[in-house]
Amino acid sequence: MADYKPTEMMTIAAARALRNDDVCFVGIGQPSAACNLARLTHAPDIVLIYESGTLATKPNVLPLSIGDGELCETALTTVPVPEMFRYWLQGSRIKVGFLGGAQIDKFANLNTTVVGPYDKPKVRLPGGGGAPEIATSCGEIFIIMAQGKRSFVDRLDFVTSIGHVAGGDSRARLGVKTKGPTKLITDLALFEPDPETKEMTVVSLHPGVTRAQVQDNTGWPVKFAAQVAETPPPTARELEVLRELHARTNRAHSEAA
Amino acid sequence: MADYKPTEMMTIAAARALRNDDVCFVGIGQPSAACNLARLTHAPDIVLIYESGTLATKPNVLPLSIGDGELCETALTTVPVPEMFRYWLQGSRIKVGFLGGAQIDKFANLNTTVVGPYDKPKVRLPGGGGAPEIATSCGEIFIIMAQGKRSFVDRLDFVTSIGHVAGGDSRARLGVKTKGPTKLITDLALFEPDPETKEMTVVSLHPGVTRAQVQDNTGWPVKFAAQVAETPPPTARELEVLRELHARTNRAHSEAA
Amino acid sequence: MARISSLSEAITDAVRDGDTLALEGFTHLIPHAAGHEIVRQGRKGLTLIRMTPDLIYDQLIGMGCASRLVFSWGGNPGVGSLHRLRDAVENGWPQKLELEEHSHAAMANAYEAGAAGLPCAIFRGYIGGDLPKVNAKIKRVTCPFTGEELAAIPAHRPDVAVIHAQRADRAGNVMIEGVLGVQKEAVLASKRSVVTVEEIVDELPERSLNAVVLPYWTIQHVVAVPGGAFPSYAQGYYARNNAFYKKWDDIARERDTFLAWMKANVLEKGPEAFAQYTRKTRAAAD
Amino acid sequence: MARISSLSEAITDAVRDGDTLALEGFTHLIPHAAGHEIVRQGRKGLTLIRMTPDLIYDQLIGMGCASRLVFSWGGNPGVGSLHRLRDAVENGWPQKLELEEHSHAAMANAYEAGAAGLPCAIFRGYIGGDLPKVNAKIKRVTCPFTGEELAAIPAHRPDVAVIHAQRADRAGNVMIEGVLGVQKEAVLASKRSVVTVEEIVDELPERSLNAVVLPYWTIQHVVAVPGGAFPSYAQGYYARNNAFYKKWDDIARERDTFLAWMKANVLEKGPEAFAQYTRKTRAAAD
Repeated sequence: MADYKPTEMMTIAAARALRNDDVCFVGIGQPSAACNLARLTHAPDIVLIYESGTLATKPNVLPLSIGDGELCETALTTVPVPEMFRYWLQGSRIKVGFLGGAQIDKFANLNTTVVGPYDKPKVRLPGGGGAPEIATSCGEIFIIMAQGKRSFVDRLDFVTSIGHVAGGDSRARLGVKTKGPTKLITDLALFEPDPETKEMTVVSLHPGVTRAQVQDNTGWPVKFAAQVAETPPPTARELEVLRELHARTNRAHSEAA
Repeated sequence: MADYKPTEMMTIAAARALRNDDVCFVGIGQPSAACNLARLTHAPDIVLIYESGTLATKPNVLPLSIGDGELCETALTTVPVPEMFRYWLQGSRIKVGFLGGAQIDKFANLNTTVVGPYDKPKVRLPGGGGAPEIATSCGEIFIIMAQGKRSFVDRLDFVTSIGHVAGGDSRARLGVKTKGPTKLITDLALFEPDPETKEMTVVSLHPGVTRAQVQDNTGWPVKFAAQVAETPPPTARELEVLRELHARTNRAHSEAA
Repeated sequence: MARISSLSEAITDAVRDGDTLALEGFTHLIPHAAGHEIVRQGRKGLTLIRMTPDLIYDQLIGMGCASRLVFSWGGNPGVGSLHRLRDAVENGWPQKLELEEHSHAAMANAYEAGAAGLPCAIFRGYIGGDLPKVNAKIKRVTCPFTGEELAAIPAHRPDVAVIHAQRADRAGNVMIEGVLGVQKEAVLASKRSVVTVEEIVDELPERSLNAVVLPYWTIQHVVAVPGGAFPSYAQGYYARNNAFYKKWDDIARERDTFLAWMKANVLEKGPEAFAQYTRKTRAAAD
Repeated sequence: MARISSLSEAITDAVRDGDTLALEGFTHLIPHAAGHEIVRQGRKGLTLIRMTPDLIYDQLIGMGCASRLVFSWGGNPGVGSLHRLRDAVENGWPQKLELEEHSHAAMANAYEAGAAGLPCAIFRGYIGGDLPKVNAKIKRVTCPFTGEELAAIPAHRPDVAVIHAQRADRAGNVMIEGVLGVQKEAVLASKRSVVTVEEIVDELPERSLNAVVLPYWTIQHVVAVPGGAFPSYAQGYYARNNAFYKKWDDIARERDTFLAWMKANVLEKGPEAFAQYTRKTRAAAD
């Protein structure tokens, strides 16, 4: 088995969750790496949409920002941002949306706004961006986040975007018809919502990861599924494509300032 | 003085009312002829917009329809129709709108919907099209209509688009901030609203036209301004440009079916 | 997901009796060939939506396909009346036609809201006129910030949109240029869609980074029907046949001349009859 | 009516102390040179609107030009925090910064409504999260047809919009290509506007019948500032300088390094300093 980093396992596990006929709303960073890895491996026809308006883009290097020229040049076309949010996101034309955040709770609600009180923040984070409506308008949501007790918390300081709210049918009772977070992919494990309670539940541990390790990096008592699988390790091909993608990207982004 | 038809006088009088810095929402037929005549004579920089989305178009021949290819090919650019009605018309970016109709009343309200009752029409007309919002969103409205007792009526069968409503400040009381009809140009005369009552009032008679002729072709007792001018007759240049425009247009529109 | 289909397959699959149907095209790119196929397949009880119903709707109405029309301007542009539309409204021939009448602004906003997945559209309109008295779907909403009363109308959400465009690629991505009308909105607002095109090409031309493209996953059927917009036009392929529009006034004025024309030119023909009208004419073509 | 101006004239005329100002650009075409001129002219008390405040807003905030920020995502994309923004919010340096915080969907809709002359926008959003608890401008409107509760927000109507674009012609018609963002909406929603461009040309290229063009009569000032988007980019002219975005993290982290950089690169320079960054690179340029 090849040697690999936990974040590589995380990206690869996320990529595997994508299907060839998905239409994805892609965020910068891990989601972008996962979506493009999927496109370069098992899902060549996957449709990637970035909120800058680029439809069906096929970047050769990962964008640093959500609107790099690379995205526009390789897109089917680029639409204005109001159209993106009206016709494409709100119009229910996106199957999978990706989110991450500074904090997540056990129902996969997310905080990307502040640490501490809103009016007197300890850390002022960038804010929600597209997340509040991505969370409710996409068919389903995949979340990618590295685990840690400061980010996997019992109680969010601020709910920027909803996951399964307070669990059970509380999301549906808000009138939201989409599925919400169906997968939470971390550097340690893969979580899916319990069918009844909607609590995010470990369904697969990455190779070599123990239940104790997951618990030590989570701020609530972790629930494990009746059957917990072991995530298949990265294949040589997956690692090769991912590393080439990152290498190309790093070369491109460090060209003369 | 050159020999000319009353409809030529009407078109020319309408063209003269336009200024070089106007931005006009142009309808098919007489308004289109008048606007393009203005553009080809004293107002070369006038901006003509057709509701098909063509911005700042400079057609060489008059379009038969509101969206002939000629309009698009000679435009600065062409926008989608929803944008046309949202950003350009509702966005208050049009200074002058042109309207006509099957029936008009003394306050320049217009009917282009039905003759007879709506549910059992004697004549079903094409309908309002853009008129209801053109009438209220453009800075001011010019109306071009040939006079006759069947069209200049005491009471409209249906109010498709408003002019000065019931006169006085009744238009403003509806919350409408634009001026409404400031000119009514007919084949006999030029009308403008009385500053107080807003009743359309004859301010100029076309050469050779009598007050009695105007009254005979109007279904309400016509009001004449204290000073009624005589419309200057068409100049040779105006007639030449207008006739060439119509001749080019007729040649273009009768090409093989 | 777009499928490259024959016109007959596409209409059979997508258009059903009783459907709410939008054949859009604002003067440009009106899907005449697809409309003819609907007539040939004898659809009944359709609700027809369109900003500017013109010849093709005159034909569908005159052939008894439609029971309801949602529209804002129904005429033969620059020529006059639609005689079959008038005959249906004024005399109930060949059947009664119920009208739901709007302004252009309302129709454009209703398509836009449909494409945007909203239940309604709001706009500044319908002030003072009589249309709200005869159309119960025109309501008012109050702006919660300024107190201004705005017009509200339900979004258009047709069962099917049918449009014509210049080109598609083999995956079914459709590119539209020129007078765009509300076609993109109509397709995005509809449950199903049929797009006829002048040609299917290996690669869409690289005209603009912001070209108007309907991606394949927003469309059900793509059908190559060269000339399929005639007597409307396809920018870059052929011009509007204004002479035919004038001629239609005579054809459609009387029931018998109308029926004879429909028999000879629609019922006894197929979509291939349109091919004679196409020819690339201008730069827009590539 | 557009006037071809120098940058200094344009900012002097269009931007006043206390104005509500939108310098827009969604990664692409961010008007950095114009932002620097605002800093040099020492504007105070500005309300800054922007979906994605990034380096240029970090600079305006750090130099004390702004008292209020209306935004949806404030970070250095792909890099991390905006340290000057955080310092203002967390520590009130160099002055307090009031926040009005939205989602992207809300901001995009607010610009769209502003361009459309509406007092408010409605959309399906802000469901279940905490933003409506901290932003009193988020209200609800009920659809009169379905009863669905939709989010409502006031339209953006800035005093001034400042954008950068590829080209203008001599009349002042401005053409934009590539990632379009909300720039067209921002200009149409604003009372006044300044557009800096890479170049002023005799004729806009005939790229598309549906090119994105802001006509001259919707704009106040057009200014040629080659390279004026750096370190953002101008599609067809120069690429985004991602390395500079990374470097900014170090420059802006501490107050003194920030002030030293601003002194050397903004206060002691003029718009001509941007010219070194422009070079036509790609097909889009023609």
